Amino acid sequence: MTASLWVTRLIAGRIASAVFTLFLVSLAVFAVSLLMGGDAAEAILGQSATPEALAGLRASMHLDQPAPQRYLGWLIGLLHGDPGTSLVTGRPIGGMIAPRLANSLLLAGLTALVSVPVALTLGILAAVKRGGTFDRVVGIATIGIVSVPEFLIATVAVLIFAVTLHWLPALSSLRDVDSIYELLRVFALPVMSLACVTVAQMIRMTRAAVCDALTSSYVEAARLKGVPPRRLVLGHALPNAIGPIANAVALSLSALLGGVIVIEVIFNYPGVARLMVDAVATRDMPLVQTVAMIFSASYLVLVTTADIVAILANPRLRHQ
Amino acid sequence: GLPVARTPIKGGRLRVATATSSTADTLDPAKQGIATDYCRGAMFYDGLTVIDEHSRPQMALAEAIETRDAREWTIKLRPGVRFHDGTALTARDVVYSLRRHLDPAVGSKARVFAQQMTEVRAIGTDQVRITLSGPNADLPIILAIPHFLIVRADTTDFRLANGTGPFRCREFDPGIRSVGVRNDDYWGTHAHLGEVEIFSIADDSARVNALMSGDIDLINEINPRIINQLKRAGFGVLESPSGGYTDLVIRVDQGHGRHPDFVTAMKLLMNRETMRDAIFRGYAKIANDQPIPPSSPYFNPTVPKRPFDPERAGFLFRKAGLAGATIPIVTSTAANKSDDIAVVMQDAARHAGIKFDIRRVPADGYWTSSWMKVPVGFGNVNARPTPDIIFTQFFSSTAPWNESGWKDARFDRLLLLARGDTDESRRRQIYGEMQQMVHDHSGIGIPLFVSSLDAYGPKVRGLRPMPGAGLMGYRFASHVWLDGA
Amino acid sequence: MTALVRLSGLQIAACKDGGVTSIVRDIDLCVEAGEVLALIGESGSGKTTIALALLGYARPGCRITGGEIEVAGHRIDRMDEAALRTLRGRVVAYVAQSAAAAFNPMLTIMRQVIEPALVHGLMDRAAAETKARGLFRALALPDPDTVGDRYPHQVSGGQLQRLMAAMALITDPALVIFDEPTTALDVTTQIEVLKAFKTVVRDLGTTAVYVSHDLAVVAQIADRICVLRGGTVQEQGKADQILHAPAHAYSRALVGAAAPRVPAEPIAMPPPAPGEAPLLELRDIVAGYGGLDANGRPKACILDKVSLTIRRGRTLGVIGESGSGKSTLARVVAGLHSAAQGYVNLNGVPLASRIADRSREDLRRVQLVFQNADTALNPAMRVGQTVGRPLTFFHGLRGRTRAAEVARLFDLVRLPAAIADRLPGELSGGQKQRVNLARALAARPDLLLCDEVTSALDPVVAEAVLDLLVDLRRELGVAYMFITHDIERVRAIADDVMVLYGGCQMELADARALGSGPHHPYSRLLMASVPHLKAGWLETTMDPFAPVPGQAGATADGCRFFSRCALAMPGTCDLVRPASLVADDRLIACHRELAEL
Amino acid sequence: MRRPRIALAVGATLVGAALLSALVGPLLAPHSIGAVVDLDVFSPSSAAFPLGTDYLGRDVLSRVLTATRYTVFISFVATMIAASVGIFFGLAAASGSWLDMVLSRLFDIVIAIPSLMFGLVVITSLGASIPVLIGTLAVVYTPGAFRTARALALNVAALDFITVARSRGEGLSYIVLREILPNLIGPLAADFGLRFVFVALLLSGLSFLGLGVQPPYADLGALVRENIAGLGFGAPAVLFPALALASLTVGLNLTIDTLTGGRKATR
Ligand SMILES: Nc1ncnc2c1ncn2[C@@H]1O[C@H](COP(=O)(O)OP(=O)(O)OP(=O)(O)O)[C@@H](O)[C@H]1O
Ligand SMILES: Nc1ncnc2c1ncn2[C@@H]1O[C@H](COP(=O)(O)OP(=O)(O)OP(=O)(O)O)[C@@H](O)[C@H]1O
Ligand SMILES: [Mg+2]
Ligand SMILES: [Mg+2]
Repeated sequence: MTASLWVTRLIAGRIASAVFTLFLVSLAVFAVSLLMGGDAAEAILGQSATPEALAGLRASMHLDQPAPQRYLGWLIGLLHGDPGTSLVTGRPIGGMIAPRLANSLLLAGLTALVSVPVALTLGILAAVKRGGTFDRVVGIATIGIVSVPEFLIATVAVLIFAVTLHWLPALSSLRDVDSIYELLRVFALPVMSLACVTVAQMIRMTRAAVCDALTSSYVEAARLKGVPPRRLVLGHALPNAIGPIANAVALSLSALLGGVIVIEVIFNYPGVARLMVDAVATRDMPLVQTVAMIFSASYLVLVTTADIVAILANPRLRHQ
Repeated sequence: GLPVARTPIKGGRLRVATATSSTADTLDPAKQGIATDYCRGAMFYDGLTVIDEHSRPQMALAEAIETRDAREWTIKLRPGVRFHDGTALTARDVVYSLRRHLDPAVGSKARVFAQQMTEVRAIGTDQVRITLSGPNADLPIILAIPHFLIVRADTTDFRLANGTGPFRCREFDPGIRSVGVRNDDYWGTHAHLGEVEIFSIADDSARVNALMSGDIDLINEINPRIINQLKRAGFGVLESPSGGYTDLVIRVDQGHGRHPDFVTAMKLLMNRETMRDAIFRGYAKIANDQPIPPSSPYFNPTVPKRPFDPERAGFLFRKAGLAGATIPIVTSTAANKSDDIAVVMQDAARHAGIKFDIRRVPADGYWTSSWMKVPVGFGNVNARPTPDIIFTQFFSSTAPWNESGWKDARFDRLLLLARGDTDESRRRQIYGEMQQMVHDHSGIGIPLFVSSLDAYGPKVRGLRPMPGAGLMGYRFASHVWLDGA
Repeated sequence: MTALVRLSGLQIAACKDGGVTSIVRDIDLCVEAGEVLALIGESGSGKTTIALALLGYARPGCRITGGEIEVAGHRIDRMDEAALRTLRGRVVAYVAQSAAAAFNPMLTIMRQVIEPALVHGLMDRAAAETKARGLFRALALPDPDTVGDRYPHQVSGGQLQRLMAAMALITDPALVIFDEPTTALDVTTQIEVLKAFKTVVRDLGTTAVYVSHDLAVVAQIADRICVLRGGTVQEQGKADQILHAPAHAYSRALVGAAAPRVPAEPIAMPPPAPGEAPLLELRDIVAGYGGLDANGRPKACILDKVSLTIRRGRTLGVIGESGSGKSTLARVVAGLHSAAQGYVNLNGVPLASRIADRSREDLRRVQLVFQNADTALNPAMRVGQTVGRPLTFFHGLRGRTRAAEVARLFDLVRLPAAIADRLPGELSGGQKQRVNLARALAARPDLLLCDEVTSALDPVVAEAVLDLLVDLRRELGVAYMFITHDIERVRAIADDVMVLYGGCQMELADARALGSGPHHPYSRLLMASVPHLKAGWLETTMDPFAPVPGQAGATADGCRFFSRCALAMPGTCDLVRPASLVADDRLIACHRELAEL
Repeated sequence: MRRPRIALAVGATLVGAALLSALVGPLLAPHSIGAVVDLDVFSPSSAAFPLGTDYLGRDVLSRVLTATRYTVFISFVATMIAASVGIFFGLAAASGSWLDMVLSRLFDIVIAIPSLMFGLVVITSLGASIPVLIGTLAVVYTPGAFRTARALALNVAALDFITVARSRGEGLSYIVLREILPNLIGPLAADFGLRFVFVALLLSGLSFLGLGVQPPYADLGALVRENIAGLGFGAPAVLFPALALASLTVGLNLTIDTLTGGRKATR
């Protein structure tokens, strides 16, 4: 079998398994949503739910259909690219999600743009100076930062940069952005807060991967060739750490898409995480399911991408 | 000093952040449920009547409302009113707007009120006849509740609002934001503001920080602890004393609540002063386990104040055979500050020889799965414009939200009597007696009437407290202006 | 002539847990320009440590604590890291023990080979690449123009070792250090690599330090030999003198271990009862990796119709070069790998092909002993525990009885009982291999599958382990399948020998008959490849890999050895699989007549 | 070497202080944890209230002392469960292909179910109690531990001594627990340290949802959260719980790092 065909097969296999997982996830999410108790009708009526009002509203939302039928309807729609309409707003779900997803991707993308280089630089430096003061300081600082709750980091940042200094806006509404400068101003605080959360883990994992590579015998051999330290790290150790680093970055980024609810709330940023919370609160199940699918799809896309990067970066796998 | 604008300035854009909003945000008056919805409703729609600062109904889209027996009402519509799309307001629109609440598929929150209206009928294009199932002198006030805002006939799509209100809806994105622009063809007093943007920031401190950083102009539901800080920094605080309360709900039809001594003892455990000072920092009025606030004309001052008396409570618990027992109490952030109220009571309970086991449950689903279902829990009631409404909804035997399950035939009779009576002094007397009954017998403990607290930026002018709710009873947009300075 | 390399009073110590232990003491050495000095000694004697000191390098945890190091006029012991960097790879170059580990798997070979020239700014890329290709040619590497574009895993171990030498030589260093460059290779590959090294060293006039534990190898290449033991020099002298008239007792032991072994006395076993099935019988085993094709053969077919029998208490030696399928054979028997075709009988009863389907009793009877004791012992488990586990697992022993049995086993493999509390990391290579053996014996097996159990050991220790195996066989009556690429070892221990090439059985013969009578051409090649303890042997022996001119590859159905066979008959051998010629004590798969072989 | 010893001393001191406070802290608390003792709120440090008072006028010192017990105890047990389950299955997955397939899918699904939904389901079906809380935290963090352990074990599972054990016919649990696990103690301990941090933080997140420690008690993260309004005027009520949490987690990780000889892979 030719190398490229083999790699194509390998990658196709990964993708197929991701798609299968996605299907299982849809089943699981639906099952969990049944267990959750309450439905959209109850959520809409809230304090004013009376039995006959409930029954009427349920009928009008087709909530009186049996669960498997609702699931199948939703799944078939999804396969045709139509996730259906929201029970609560009556709007098409695709249209509700699309702009929010774009927002979330923008925020996650900017955060990645900031945190990945920072994390890689610090992680690599710590690995190079492992055991030294710099390494220890980075190690303690990263643990210190992750153990501060993110809402505290975000609030402190707002208090300093928005309330006291008036340098940056406290909110990150997207509408008034018309220049790169504005964009930077608007995103500075949320990106900084998010980066604090993600950077720590990436630093630790990068450091571990580079450390592994640096203690290998090919690095020792390169050192005995007279290769200078910088080249030793960048030219010899780093290529071998790409796989684990890609994995670390993927995991951190997937956390960014799904786990930023606090940041979205504090900076009033309209992303998918808030949509998800809303959808769960209002028991808007088609919306919940679709957003959950997007979360797990993005998780799987990232993890699978990391796998594929690792495969492509490794000549051993590339030219089996 | 700085020149202070005495006369309102036209134009400008006001940015408002409320505490809650979600994809369930709606422009359908029937479905409105949170402050953000009510604010939007008040901007884009009008009701037939509106409640003024003395809790009296004033005519809005109705020019006159007449009745002889408080049962059959004739409403004459104001001429020359136009919807935002340019069509004229007719009786058909009013009939549609009132009758749609009866359709369960609409999911109206005012269905119980609409069900009183056995007939709603257009008489020509400018008159509507409403027939009630029984006499109710409060109909003009009922018509003022936000769910009865008037929409154009046959409207089913509420993606944008087509009302008659002082603002037109330019943008509405549920859970994100809405924008209203001034309606220059408005039939009544024109608003000052050119534009209002409403969105929400759920996090309390983020909301305050956004205000203090100058990003927004007006916020609601502020934490009373930061009022001094806000004032020092030059921000305004609007306190609106209201009849809203968070109440301890003891089911008298199940568990320990069946024992009247237990109920009384629980009420005696409420250290109302501490609650007022510690939890609300003074921005609340002490209440007396009945729902009519002192600001109401029907308030009965002769009901004896219930003291904080852990000793007597302890005696009553022992009498009920509960010495040393552990009482589970369900709280939730859904019932505003119920956690803190429960904690303060919990501390007092130790002195009464009883243990409270506080079970905090998620706000999500609280109203359907916990409220009125657990033996001891909490409820949260917004101010209601009339005693009739609050007694009907929360205390009569057939009330949909009879929180404590307390039923009293005499109370029900008195309610009907007062409702059909147009004589104010007789009503005051009847309502007074009903307050005493609730205080004595129902399973509801009302510690405090809580003030709404809003805060606003240095440029915002024209805010004043209105009864019932903060943000000027949700109608700030029609009154506020921005100082151009 | 002045010495190019001078070591005097070299001391190197390891710092561990606060304590300092001396690794190497009072080393005085010198190497003249153009001379090859061999450092020889058992594993752990400090050879690598001294070699690295010549680069001014001490492995992490170790420190050069005293002495003078001078190379080409540079006082290495006085230089700082930056100065050393300009020296390493340019003045002194190093060829590591395991080239497979020393090449970065992510970079192409050419990039790594020319790197020393580039980092020292000696030439530009194009010039370096041209020079590298010249070296590839000089080192007799196949495809010298394109081999540089491959990645390390795409070339064989022997080729990598030569590529590593090219990398060392590209800067024309004053001194090259070869650290056991052939130890990890099989005999045929070893010859090839040795030849290439010798040619280059001679042609370039390179000064070299050659580290090895194999005297026979050293005899081919060294001018002078230095014998080390326990971190001190035992004896130094001209190669001839050490090889033929060793003065020190340890040197004599080394020379003795390298001499050809007398075949073991055959062990008298009771003759098999009539009708008694052989202990192990394999019939037409086909095994490999990847899915099966339409004919039920694996995509990568590693074993092709292999049949053998081992009787109770007998030893079958399996030999063949690397990749010939020896380990796969052992794995099939052990149930770690399922055969695609054929069957395995134990005592005449078919064995299930997978472990999960085998009875515990069947598992007990067949025990596998791995080649590399380093990886075969759990580094986190005390060795007493390791040996005790089969006792519990198969025989239900616990507590004191188990401890007693463990002590007996340690005694059996000549290990002190006190060792039971140690972790594998605290044992020497030979000790580890004995533990490995003790664990297999603990099961009280009928058959031991020994997969290259002595390859990783130095000759003195390997001798001891072999002796032990012979003793055990006599004492316990176990049967062995003894897998190795070293034909000398097989001769010493086996009753029968099977020669594998490319997964096909080339010859099956009585061990004592090896070296006399007809043999398969491949068997002859193997026997000829064993280095002799005699200078100049390398020059006289044939090149095992040189394809016979004009002979291309065979078809899939042809003889696997076709392209390397001097006796091949094109038109027959490349097209048809040979049948076995049967003589009284041997089976030979060849198209030639017995008389021709 | 001197530095690791200092690090170990600092780490052990911090962990020791947290443990001590978890064990006897509530006994040392000068005030009852739920009692409103100050008319003012968010008051600064004073002789009567060394760490000031909180948003209701309760003594912060008493609350921090008690909260430490919950954070330490709950996070530790939950992390322990998550780590044990995740590690066992991670190691098991690394030694069997179909098992790997099944377990990987299963844990992918657990990751995919939004934790908000999951939390709600748990509360509605099981109610809120400390065992349920611990279980929930454990479930949320098991997949991560699984992934880490699996990645680490894949390297070990390929080694010969595992093959030796398998060829002996050893069962899965012996191979996982006795052969693979002891070789991964270092990196797994480092992973445990980091996971402990995440668990401690999620704990406060869940208490927001109603699943957490029930009033008047709280965990450290919840103390930070409920007093966040005091941040604007630097109230000790928000600073000290945050500090206590950070020093606990930093101390734990410092100890683990130095004991296991440096931070190795935490993949
Ligand atoms: N980092 C270290 N810390 C402590 N001891 C070490 C270290 N590295 C090597 N040693 C010890 O130093 C001694 C010499 O090791 P060295 O590698 O030089 O031996 P060698 O002769 O090259 O052996 P081999 O033939 O196995 O390669 C050995 O006993 C070894 O255990
Ligand atoms: N898992 C595997 N997948 C594919 N091919 C394999 C696998 N394991 C081994 N092989 C191939 O099978 C062939 C025979 O391998 P085996 O390990 O049996 O050889 P060997 O004779 O033991 O060699 P050595 O002396 O190097 O140990 C080799 O070419 C090897 O590359
Ligand atoms: Mg060595
Ligand atoms: Mg092998």
